[in-house]
Amino acid sequence: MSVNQEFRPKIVAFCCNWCSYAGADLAGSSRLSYPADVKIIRVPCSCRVNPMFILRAFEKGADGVILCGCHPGDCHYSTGNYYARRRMTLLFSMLDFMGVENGRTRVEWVSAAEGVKFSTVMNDFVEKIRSLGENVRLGDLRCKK
Amino acid sequence: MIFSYYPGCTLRNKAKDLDAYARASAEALGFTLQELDNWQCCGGVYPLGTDEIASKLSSVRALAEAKDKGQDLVTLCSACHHVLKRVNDDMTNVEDIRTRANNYMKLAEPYAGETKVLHFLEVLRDVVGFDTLKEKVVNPLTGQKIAAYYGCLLLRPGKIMALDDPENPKLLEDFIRALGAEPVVYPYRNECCGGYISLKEPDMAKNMCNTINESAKGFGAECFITACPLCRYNLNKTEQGLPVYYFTELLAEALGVKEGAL
Amino acid sequence: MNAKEQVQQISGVNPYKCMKCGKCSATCPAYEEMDIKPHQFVSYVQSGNIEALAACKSMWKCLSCFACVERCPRDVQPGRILDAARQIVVRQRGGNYLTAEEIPPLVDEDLPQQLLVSAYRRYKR
Amino acid sequence: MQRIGVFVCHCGSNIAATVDVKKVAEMARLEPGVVFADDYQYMCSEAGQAKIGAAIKEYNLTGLVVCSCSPRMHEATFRKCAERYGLNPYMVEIANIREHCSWIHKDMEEATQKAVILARAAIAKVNLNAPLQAGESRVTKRALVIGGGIAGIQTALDIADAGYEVDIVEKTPSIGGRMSQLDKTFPTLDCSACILTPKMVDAAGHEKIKIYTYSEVEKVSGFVGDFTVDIRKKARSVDEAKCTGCGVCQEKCPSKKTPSEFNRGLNNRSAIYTPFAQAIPNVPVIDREACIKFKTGKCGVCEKVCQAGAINYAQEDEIITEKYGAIVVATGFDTIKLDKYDEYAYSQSKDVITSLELERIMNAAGPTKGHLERLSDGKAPKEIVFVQCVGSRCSDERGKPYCSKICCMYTAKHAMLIRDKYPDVNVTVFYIDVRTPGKNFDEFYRRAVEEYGVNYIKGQVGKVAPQPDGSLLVQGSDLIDNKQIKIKADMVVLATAIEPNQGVRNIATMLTASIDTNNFLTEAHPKLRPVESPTAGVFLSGVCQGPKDIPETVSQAGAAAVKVIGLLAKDKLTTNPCTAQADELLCNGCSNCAKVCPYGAITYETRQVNDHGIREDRRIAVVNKALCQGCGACTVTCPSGAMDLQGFSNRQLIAEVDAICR
Repeated sequence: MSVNQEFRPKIVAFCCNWCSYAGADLAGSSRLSYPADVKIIRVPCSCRVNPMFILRAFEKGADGVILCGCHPGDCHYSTGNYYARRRMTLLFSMLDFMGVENGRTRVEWVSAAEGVKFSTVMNDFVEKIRSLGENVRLGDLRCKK
Repeated sequence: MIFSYYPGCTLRNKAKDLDAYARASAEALGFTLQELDNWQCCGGVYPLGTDEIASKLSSVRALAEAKDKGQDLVTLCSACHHVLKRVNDDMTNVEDIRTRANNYMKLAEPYAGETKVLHFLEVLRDVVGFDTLKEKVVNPLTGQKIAAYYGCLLLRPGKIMALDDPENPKLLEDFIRALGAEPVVYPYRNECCGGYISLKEPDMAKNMCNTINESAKGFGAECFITACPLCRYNLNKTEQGLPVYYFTELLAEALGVKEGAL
Repeated sequence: MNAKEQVQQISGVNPYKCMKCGKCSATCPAYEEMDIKPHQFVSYVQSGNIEALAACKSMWKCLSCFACVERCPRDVQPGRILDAARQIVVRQRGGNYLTAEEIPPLVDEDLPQQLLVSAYRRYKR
Repeated sequence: MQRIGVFVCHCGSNIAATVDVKKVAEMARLEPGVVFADDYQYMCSEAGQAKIGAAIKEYNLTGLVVCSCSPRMHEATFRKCAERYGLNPYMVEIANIREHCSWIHKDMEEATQKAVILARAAIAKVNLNAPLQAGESRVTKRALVIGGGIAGIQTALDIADAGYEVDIVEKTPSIGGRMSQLDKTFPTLDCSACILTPKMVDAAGHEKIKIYTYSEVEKVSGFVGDFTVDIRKKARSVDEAKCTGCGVCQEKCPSKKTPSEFNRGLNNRSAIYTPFAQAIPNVPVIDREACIKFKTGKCGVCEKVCQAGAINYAQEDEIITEKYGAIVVATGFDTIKLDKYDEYAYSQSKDVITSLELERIMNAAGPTKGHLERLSDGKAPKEIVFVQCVGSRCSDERGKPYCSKICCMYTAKHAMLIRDKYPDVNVTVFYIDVRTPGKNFDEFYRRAVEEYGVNYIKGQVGKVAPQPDGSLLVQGSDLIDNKQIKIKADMVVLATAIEPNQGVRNIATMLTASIDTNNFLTEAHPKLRPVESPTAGVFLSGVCQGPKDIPETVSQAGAAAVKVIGLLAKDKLTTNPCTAQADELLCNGCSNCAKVCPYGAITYETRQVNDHGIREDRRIAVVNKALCQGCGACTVTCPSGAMDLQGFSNRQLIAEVDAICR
């Protein structure tokens, strides 16, 4: 396998306050580890995540962006995650077209009770990003050191 | 309707009748079993080891041939059915086995579990339908009390075989009813007959078959039907045991095609 | 790879999922013939006592009927563990439980080919 | 420019063991806007908070970043602290360096590096924070309890006794729930009905409690303090005001072939029925599926025999809309279906029964009038086998992964009662573990063994085989003796796993309350907030939250009631100030935001704006702060970027992204 173990990707995870952020907390209190490459940003709901934020992350050198929300039907605000899902479907296919592989973007539903799932998802996502290597598209060269 | 057909080693030898009655009945019911051109023995038992590839290849070959023909693959013998269905499940769901098997086989197009494996009984139930079967019966077996013997391989593991409820199956009972006879339900119909153990430990197999026989007799059965030549062989060793028939023999009889089938 | 890891790898079973309920032993039709009982297969792997497992008689008595696999509430599949131990034995030189010379006297007129094929697969490399 | 203070918590060794806290503070000092950074052992302690206060004064701080545990844990603590020392509480941000960092990483260098980045993101955000003022909303002083079992009844009684109005909505024709089906209760062997019925009567007679039976919650809108709920009162076909509960209609009803839900299908009931004699209300319902009048138009016997003229075939479902300040979920449990466990022959033999069915058989009002007998032939059993953990503790898809918690104790109870009443009956219990934590629980189980001679065997049952003579051959293992044993039994009782009631998922969705993979409702915190749902104003009572026995259920019911009372006692609630706001200069009045708002919080008005000196009338979005819950759906949908969310603004989130990717 040609995975570069030295490569430490930058990964931004947007987590909704009610389900996924709590799921991440549960992963923490259950000591379920996942790589430190993942940094979480708390948002009230997955529908708060503007596609601009994701483009911005890639522009600033992120290698992967993951959006986590409540399971369909379980959104704290009833319908927010449906909006998020539709927006992201569109955005991800556009990003793919622009050369940011589909593997670098992901939407996952993680409930407050799913600490195990959160950790599994993050481990899996990081592994995927590591296998894809550094993201070279969209990056603003001025942001590179 | 034409199905690809995998007879297996025993149906070409000791269990020729299981095969012949099935083919004759199939024609009577309006479908054809078309034997695969190049089938090899399935090995009799499913290789459980996750690292065993070579012993699964004969099954993959059969599955891939059926795929090329675009047909579902029908089997009769419980053991062949068990092996083919499980290997097919591996090829569908276990990436490691799929990759390694395809690397060996070097098929024009890699095989990934596309073929649907059906037991002959599934064809009767899901394609022909037991209601239709009932209509086509010319010699109903009225009054006969028949115990269905499933054995273990036909049903287990339930998740993969997905043939029927592994603990309380109905398939053969419904089949018996369709032929006009009366099914006898007894608790040991899904317990093992001893299988290959009878070669070196014949007494063990005899004990098991005794239990099965006693239970079926106790509930009033007059005979067994089975789909497996090995089950039949073992059950036949029971002293004063009930007679054992292949289910296809009774099917051919009920459909009036028994004469001349052999 | 040590023997314990080898068994785990060949069987694909995680013995630590076992909750020691004994349902496998409750359900095994060959139980009386076995020296090491189905629920013990799991604990032998847990404790790494593969040598004893590989020397047991049980592996030649198992019917591969999958009753333990079907009914196990923890999806541990003791039958697979035993089969892995059997694999380790038959893959070694001289580990066969059945030789060609033994067969002729065992065969009778009705014996289905399937029986020989299966026994060969299970007992022999 | 902000003047930010950064406070890094050690959390004892929880953080400090894996994160170099001094390094985090040191690195934070280098960030723009930071004028002070320090670390301390327990930031949330009084001394820690005093440290924060002192720094606010000394360095004239305008914003705080606390690097500590999850904001879900202590954000409120630190906001209050800030407020106490004169800072707007919304000028505080938390960097979660415990749950999201120290607890999941092992390498000190790696964890420290991540903590620095998380702190950096929080600092970047605080730099853009603005003081926010929480608004106020009203509290409707009435509570709704969904489910009328012992959990719901107890919660309702406690709330009502504190002087607040409570409504109970119960799906079945009577309150009482599972407890009304039980014969005796462990560990004291009280008669279940004797202790439950008075509570049911109390609830029915309480001036503050209104009971809607044969009713279901259909729609929920609003939020804490101000929920609006639609309740569907299903047509009973019997006028509650007129019915005297004489029972003649049930006696005379010619359709008597419907399996009784209350008796778990062990016997039949009539089409017009009350589930049991002590039902509350004692008013029957007509099961329209079974009723001959409804099926064929002919019959009408009940109408003829009813002296009170209470039968009303034309009655229709009624929707009642009511406002509530708080909602308690108390939907309870059922036993799982056993169709996937037929190795125990449940569907093949009438003499293989569940424990709940045994409760009905043991009960004097049950199908056998309390006589222990086989349902197949009515004979008295001489050999009974109990099987534990049927469907519980299963990691395959057939069963449930959790322990159902109540089975060990009720099986000991059943075994003891049988041995007490029928000393000639042999009782064997197959168990995997006997779990009896609870006051007087283990003593109770030991009595079953030592005084009543119940035979406990460690091992599971593999197969139950019905025999031609009607007996059941139970094949199990005895792990202590290392034997496979076979017992010829007359009756087999399965300790069937319990699961949350059907329909609870639907209720959770209506309440936007979170639910786990096993359909148990999630609590706000597993230890510290066990009776609250993460959704404000929604509380949990009984088994809907997790398996529990009656004493635990009653305790939790009381606790949920206290939480409700605490909420209803307030006249106003402070609302979340993190609401959306439209920039009137950017808004073009396109109406997209209103379409995605789940609360109808956005309206439009024409307003005169001054756009760089040009005054003109424009159609502009206006957000109702009381209705907006701050999800942010509108902010993303807004094409002109006019809509933004306070506390989670576009600039703040982008600053966080930048800080992480830097």
